[in-house]
Amino acid sequence: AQAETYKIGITQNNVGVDSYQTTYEKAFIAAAEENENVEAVVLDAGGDVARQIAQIQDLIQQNVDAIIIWPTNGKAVVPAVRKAHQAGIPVIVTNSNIAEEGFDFIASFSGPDNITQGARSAELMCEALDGKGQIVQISGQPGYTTAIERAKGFEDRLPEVCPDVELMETQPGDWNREKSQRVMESFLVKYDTIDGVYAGDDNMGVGALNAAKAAGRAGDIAFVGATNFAVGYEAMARGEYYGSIYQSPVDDAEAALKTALDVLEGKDVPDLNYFDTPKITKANMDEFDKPVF
Amino acid sequence: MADTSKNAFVTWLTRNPIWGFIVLIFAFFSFSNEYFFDLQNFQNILVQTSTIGLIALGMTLVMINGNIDLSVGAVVALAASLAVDLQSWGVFAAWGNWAILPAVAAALASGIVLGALNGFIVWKTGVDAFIVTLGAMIGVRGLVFIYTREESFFAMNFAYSDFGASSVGPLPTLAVLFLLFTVATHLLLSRTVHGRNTYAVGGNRDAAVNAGIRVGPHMMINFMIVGFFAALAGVTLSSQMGAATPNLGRDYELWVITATVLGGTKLTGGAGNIIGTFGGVLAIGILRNGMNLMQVPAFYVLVILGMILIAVLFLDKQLNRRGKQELKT
Amino acid sequence: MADTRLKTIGELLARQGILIAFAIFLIGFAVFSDRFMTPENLATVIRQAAIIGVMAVGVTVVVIGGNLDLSVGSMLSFSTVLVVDLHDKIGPELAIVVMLGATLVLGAVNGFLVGVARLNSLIVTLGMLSAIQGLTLIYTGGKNVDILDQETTWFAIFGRGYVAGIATPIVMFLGLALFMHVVMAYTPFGRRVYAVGGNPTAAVFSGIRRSRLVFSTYLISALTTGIAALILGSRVMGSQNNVGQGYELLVLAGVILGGTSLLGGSGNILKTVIGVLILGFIQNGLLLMGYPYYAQWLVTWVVIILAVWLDIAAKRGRLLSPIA
Amino acid sequence: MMAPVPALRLEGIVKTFPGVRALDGVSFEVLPGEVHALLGENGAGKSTLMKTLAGMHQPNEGRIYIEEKQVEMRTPLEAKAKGVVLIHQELSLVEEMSAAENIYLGELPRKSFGRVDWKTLFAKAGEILTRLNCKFGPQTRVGDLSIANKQMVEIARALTVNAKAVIFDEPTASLTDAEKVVLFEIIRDLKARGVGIVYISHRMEEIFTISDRISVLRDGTYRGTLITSDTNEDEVTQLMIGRSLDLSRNEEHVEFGGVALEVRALSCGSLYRDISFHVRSGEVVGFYGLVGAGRTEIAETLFGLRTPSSGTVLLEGKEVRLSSPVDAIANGISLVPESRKEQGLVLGMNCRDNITLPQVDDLTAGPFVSDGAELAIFEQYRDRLEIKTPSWRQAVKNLSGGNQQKIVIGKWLAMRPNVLIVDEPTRGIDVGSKAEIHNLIRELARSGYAVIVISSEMPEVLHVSDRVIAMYSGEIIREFTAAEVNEDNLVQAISGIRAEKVA
Ligand SMILES: Nc1ncnc2c1ncn2[C@@H]1O[C@H](COP(=O)(O)OP(=O)(O)OP(=O)(O)O)[C@@H](O)[C@H]1O
Ligand SMILES: Nc1ncnc2c1ncn2[C@@H]1O[C@H](COP(=O)(O)OP(=O)(O)OP(=O)(O)O)[C@@H](O)[C@H]1O
Ligand SMILES: [Mg+2]
Ligand SMILES: [Mg+2]
Repeated sequence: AQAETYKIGITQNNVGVDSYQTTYEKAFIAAAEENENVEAVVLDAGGDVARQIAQIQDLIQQNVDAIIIWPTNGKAVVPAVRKAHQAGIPVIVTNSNIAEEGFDFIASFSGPDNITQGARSAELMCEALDGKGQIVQISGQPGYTTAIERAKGFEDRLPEVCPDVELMETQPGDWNREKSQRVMESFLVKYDTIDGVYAGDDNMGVGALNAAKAAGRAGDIAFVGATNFAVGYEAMARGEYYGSIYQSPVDDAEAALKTALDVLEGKDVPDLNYFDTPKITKANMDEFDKPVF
Repeated sequence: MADTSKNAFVTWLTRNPIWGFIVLIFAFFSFSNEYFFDLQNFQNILVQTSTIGLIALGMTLVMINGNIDLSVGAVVALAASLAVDLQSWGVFAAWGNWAILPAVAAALASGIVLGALNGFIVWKTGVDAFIVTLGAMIGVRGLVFIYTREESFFAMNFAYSDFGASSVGPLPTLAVLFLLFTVATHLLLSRTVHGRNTYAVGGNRDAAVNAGIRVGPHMMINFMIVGFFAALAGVTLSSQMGAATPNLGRDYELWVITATVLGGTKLTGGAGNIIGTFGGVLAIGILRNGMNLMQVPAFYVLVILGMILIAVLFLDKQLNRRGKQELKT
Repeated sequence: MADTRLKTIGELLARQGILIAFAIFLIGFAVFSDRFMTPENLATVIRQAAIIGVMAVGVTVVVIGGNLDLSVGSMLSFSTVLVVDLHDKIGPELAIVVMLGATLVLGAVNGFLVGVARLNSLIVTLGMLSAIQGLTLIYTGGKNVDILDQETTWFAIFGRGYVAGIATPIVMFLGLALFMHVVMAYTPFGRRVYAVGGNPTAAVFSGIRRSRLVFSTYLISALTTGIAALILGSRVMGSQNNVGQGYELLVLAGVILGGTSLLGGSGNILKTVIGVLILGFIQNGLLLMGYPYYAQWLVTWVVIILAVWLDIAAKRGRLLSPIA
Repeated sequence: MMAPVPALRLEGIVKTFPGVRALDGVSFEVLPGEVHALLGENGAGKSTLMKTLAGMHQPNEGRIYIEEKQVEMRTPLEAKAKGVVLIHQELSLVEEMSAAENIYLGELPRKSFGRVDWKTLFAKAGEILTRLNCKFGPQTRVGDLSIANKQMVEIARALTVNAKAVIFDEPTASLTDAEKVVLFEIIRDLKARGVGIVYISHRMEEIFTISDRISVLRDGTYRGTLITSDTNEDEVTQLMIGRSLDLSRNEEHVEFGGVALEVRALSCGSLYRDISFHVRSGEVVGFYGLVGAGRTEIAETLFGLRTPSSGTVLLEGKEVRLSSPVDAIANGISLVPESRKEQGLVLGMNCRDNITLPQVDDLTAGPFVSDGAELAIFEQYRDRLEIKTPSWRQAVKNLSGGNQQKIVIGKWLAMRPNVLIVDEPTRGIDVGSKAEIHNLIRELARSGYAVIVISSEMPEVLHVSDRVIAMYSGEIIREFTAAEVNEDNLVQAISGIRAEKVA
């Protein structure tokens, strides 16, 4: 039988803010275009929860077949998701999950596990410092799920794997390389010994690296990030950057679309559809393509 | 007679070009998008604009006063967090749905108190409202993060978000609330002594002082009003979402000011009205909704919105220029 | 008539309220953190403040001329992205020229709309804020841009280099501020900007080409934003599409902290420098003291208001405002 | 006969501003039912004294009595409550509000819920406006009113309370003769009801028409009080400025040069039509007419601020295009504009910079403005026009009204123009300076400038002009030589009675 055409709406978190999201969007559109049974409605919430909720309303209004949502905030979107659920539209959450309270209303989650990512970064840090040292953390923008989860995963795991590594201070770098560079400059003034820096993503990590290099202290410090960026990958190749977490936006986007189609076609899908985000260091970087962002 | 009423209408329209513009984009979206012209969608537009709209009502008063309030976005976040979090407190456990009431009351009170604080500082120190509220914009956001410990809150009680999604007759409750407050603020501004004094204080502060109007307390009241509206917007927004996040309301101040100025309120004070502000809010709401429905890519939405803002202003200027007899200054 | 040439010390101090506020903050931080007053830290703060500072120099001119420029934040994003992206494609020299040219074009659009078409500067520049942000995203498709060869490019001089032992951003910031101060305080052009900001109608009646003048103030703020983009791009060696987001308000805060009136017609570039530095030192000082970010925000709230309050209280000679 | 209790009495008032001792122990009283004129040069302290009375300034020393009871006036409202109303020299109105609201500003009648009682408001305001013979209704937006009508709204305010004393600070500066008549009726009416009136003006003829007594201030000190019926202009002037003035009309004969400015069939929409005239160098041409006759608009056109719909302008025989003030200035035209606050001054700027503003480009040493050159110009015109200011650094907004006007005049004289146009040049200027300005205008003319004087004051026009052009409603009605012109035919010409056009 001829497969019917599905109209799938997606509301993304904040496309302009970083390359990951942009690449994700491109990959999603490409995947949707490749599949002639899919008509995609691609929206961007611009980081604003309220706008995302309005977009969900608009999508319900348009009576799409399925909604994919990249939550700007895991808790705040729950009622809107519930509304879509009540309207009989299956909701697939992508990239970062919504709060537990909303699990009843979604068909599936597809994406990376940020808590695990944070934990893996802690393990990397541990490795890099041989289990002993003083470190600082530069976290993502306060109040955003990814930032919170990665920090939590890192902070919970660190004392488990190496109790002798001391996290001295955490300040937000707002996913912004320049801001992170500024924060690191102040850290460098403040602390005579810094053995490691954990940054919520490589973009910020490279900012911290910039600051340390300018102060001539980069050699003493191990940099660990997350979401491996091209600049992080290169710095790793040069041996300036210890490690990161490899996460491909293309995998992320394709997994989301596939999950949505599986749901629409009535296949059985797991509630939590994590795709793997492995550790990447100089030692194993050859196994990975250089990120395109 | 008919002729003069028609002329009066034309004059009114040239003085409030925003309404002409609304008709224009309304027609445009109705013809170019199948989902736009639909009662449900109109309700969506009203609900979606109600957040910015409520704040803009208060902002109109403050701006007519010759002041400005940049802290509204942060107040939205604070009030939303309070409203959502407090209703789940243990002390209200036995209250059932009624727990929403003290939570909302506390949220609204926080807005009024912060407004009073802004107003009091402006009054007593004489520091420009721009600086006072710019400080508050940063500081109140700090309060939000302290209170929420960076967490988002989620209303366990779906009655709260059901209220946000409920209807009064054919209209969504939030839209009705917005319309009611629009009318109330319009009456306040045009019919009451306080409202009239708002124009006096902004139009000519010396004259107001000389006439014995107590400018300081007067301005403080208007700051409290905008604080109240920002808090109310936080409450309605959080009831739409059934949740609150500490980053809620970022950039709102800019959009509120934009809508208010589009509606004809002068930054220098002394001029403006609620009907115009309502138009300004609606214009932005329709544009956003229409472009969403038409799936204009996000990047282009920014460019188009920016250009349209300027175009409306340009139109206004063209319509209201007195022609050749104007002095070339 | 009394001779006012005999200025009392009190009067002199009254004019410099903001300096007093500045000194108080510096002393306060020095007491609480022993790292604060080190030359190393002071240099770091000024270097960090340079980006906002350079922009604030230009925006001060716009504000003295009686207008606002809120578009500088997204203009900074645009210019940084452009110069960084072009750096690897056409080489640093051409990239800089193209970037400055494009930035000036944006400034000219602002200038035309506000100066010649006489549209409300707040809305025009808010509109431009949005439009330029979109433009940047369209240009990059939303991707970050990076300079690959960070180690050898001479472009590093703007953000990372040193001139006679002083960090280039500091030299550029203070040099530009000094230059602009001289222009505003001692040249006919500066005088005309004050006149147009103070009373545009009277300025036209005095034979000043108001449209052209306002236009040129926007060119200046675009130029300084372009220069800030050089520093930023070179410092980071890469750029996101939203690097400048929110800078417009920080820049304006610095300008107003420096005592420039939003009504136009008054203001002082050197005091803008102080205003910007106060903001920079607050951030840095609180970070050194180890406050969490939200506490920093609270303190910023208090300090901004206190600084301006001190400044105007000194000017009017009494603490509380005379508003009834 | 027992001396009546003064409605108002001031004793030993001292008021200082930074660098200025504006009032130095002034005493002053007003009896009920008297019109007490207050005279003095610009900056003598008249407005300051009255503001002290009305609660807008707090005196450093001195006492205020109302009906011999000592009072304090902490705010304008308190003063009003105690029966003292000040009608400001500078308009103090809210443009966006209706006339009625402005009249009752701060005391709008209320209904329940803080609502404005519009009916009462409009009724009461309407009544007062009718009493003032005003042609506009209480609902008119003040921004839409002419300056004269705005003044009437100010005056109407005084009639809302049961005032014991009403102070008029230069109320007639922008009124037409007809409006002036109405104002005087109001003053007589108030007087008849036992209200004490303080009347400040620089126009002698008004003082002698309306006042009962005259007090004189000079440099912030009290100089004495005269009974109006027992004195004359000369004596008052003596007291004010320490010398007497020659206020005769212009009868000297000068040889004029060639035609400096010629205007041919100039029209500008509905503002004025078919205007032709010429001015020779060395000649002063007066433009007389009612407010709204189109004189200012002609001046603005000549200064490049308006685009004429047809007609030509020739300077020294050559046709010129004047499309902006820049052009006009380059062609040697100066305009002292009608409204000093809006058009003439940058109020927040200091005195020196205001004066040098149009020529700041030429006062340079290298790329910089030359301090010395600027100061030299400032000092030259400060001395020549006797501008009273504590220093060149003083912001012009802190100068007295008359001194502000002198700054504007100084600014344009300093341009050494070929054609000088002055629009209402002596509005708010004291008699001494007025004479000085008149002399200056004549002196300038004699040294070869062509001068156009636009004025609504007949004595001024008669005094300075070699030729008078009378305008009515956008057209030139008649031209007079100095020999022909007199008050009667001038009045006749501008009242719209079409007289034979004299070429
Ligand atoms: N009838 C009019 N109504 C409103 N604005 C006008 C009118 N005529 C001209 N203008 C505006 O006023 C400006 C005149 O301003 P100004 O005198 O400062 O000249 P300018 O434009 O700077 O001169 P130039 O372009 O030659 O340098 C014109 O540029 C135009 O934008
Ligand atoms: N706010 C002020 N700050 C400083 N000086 C002031 C202020 N107000 C008035 N003065 C000064 O006080 C003196 C008296 O001014 P005032 O306005 O009383 O004069 P006036 O007699 O009303 O003059 P005019 O006839 O020109 O109106 C002037 O020298 C003026 O410069
Ligand atoms: Mg006076
Ligand atoms: Mg006139």
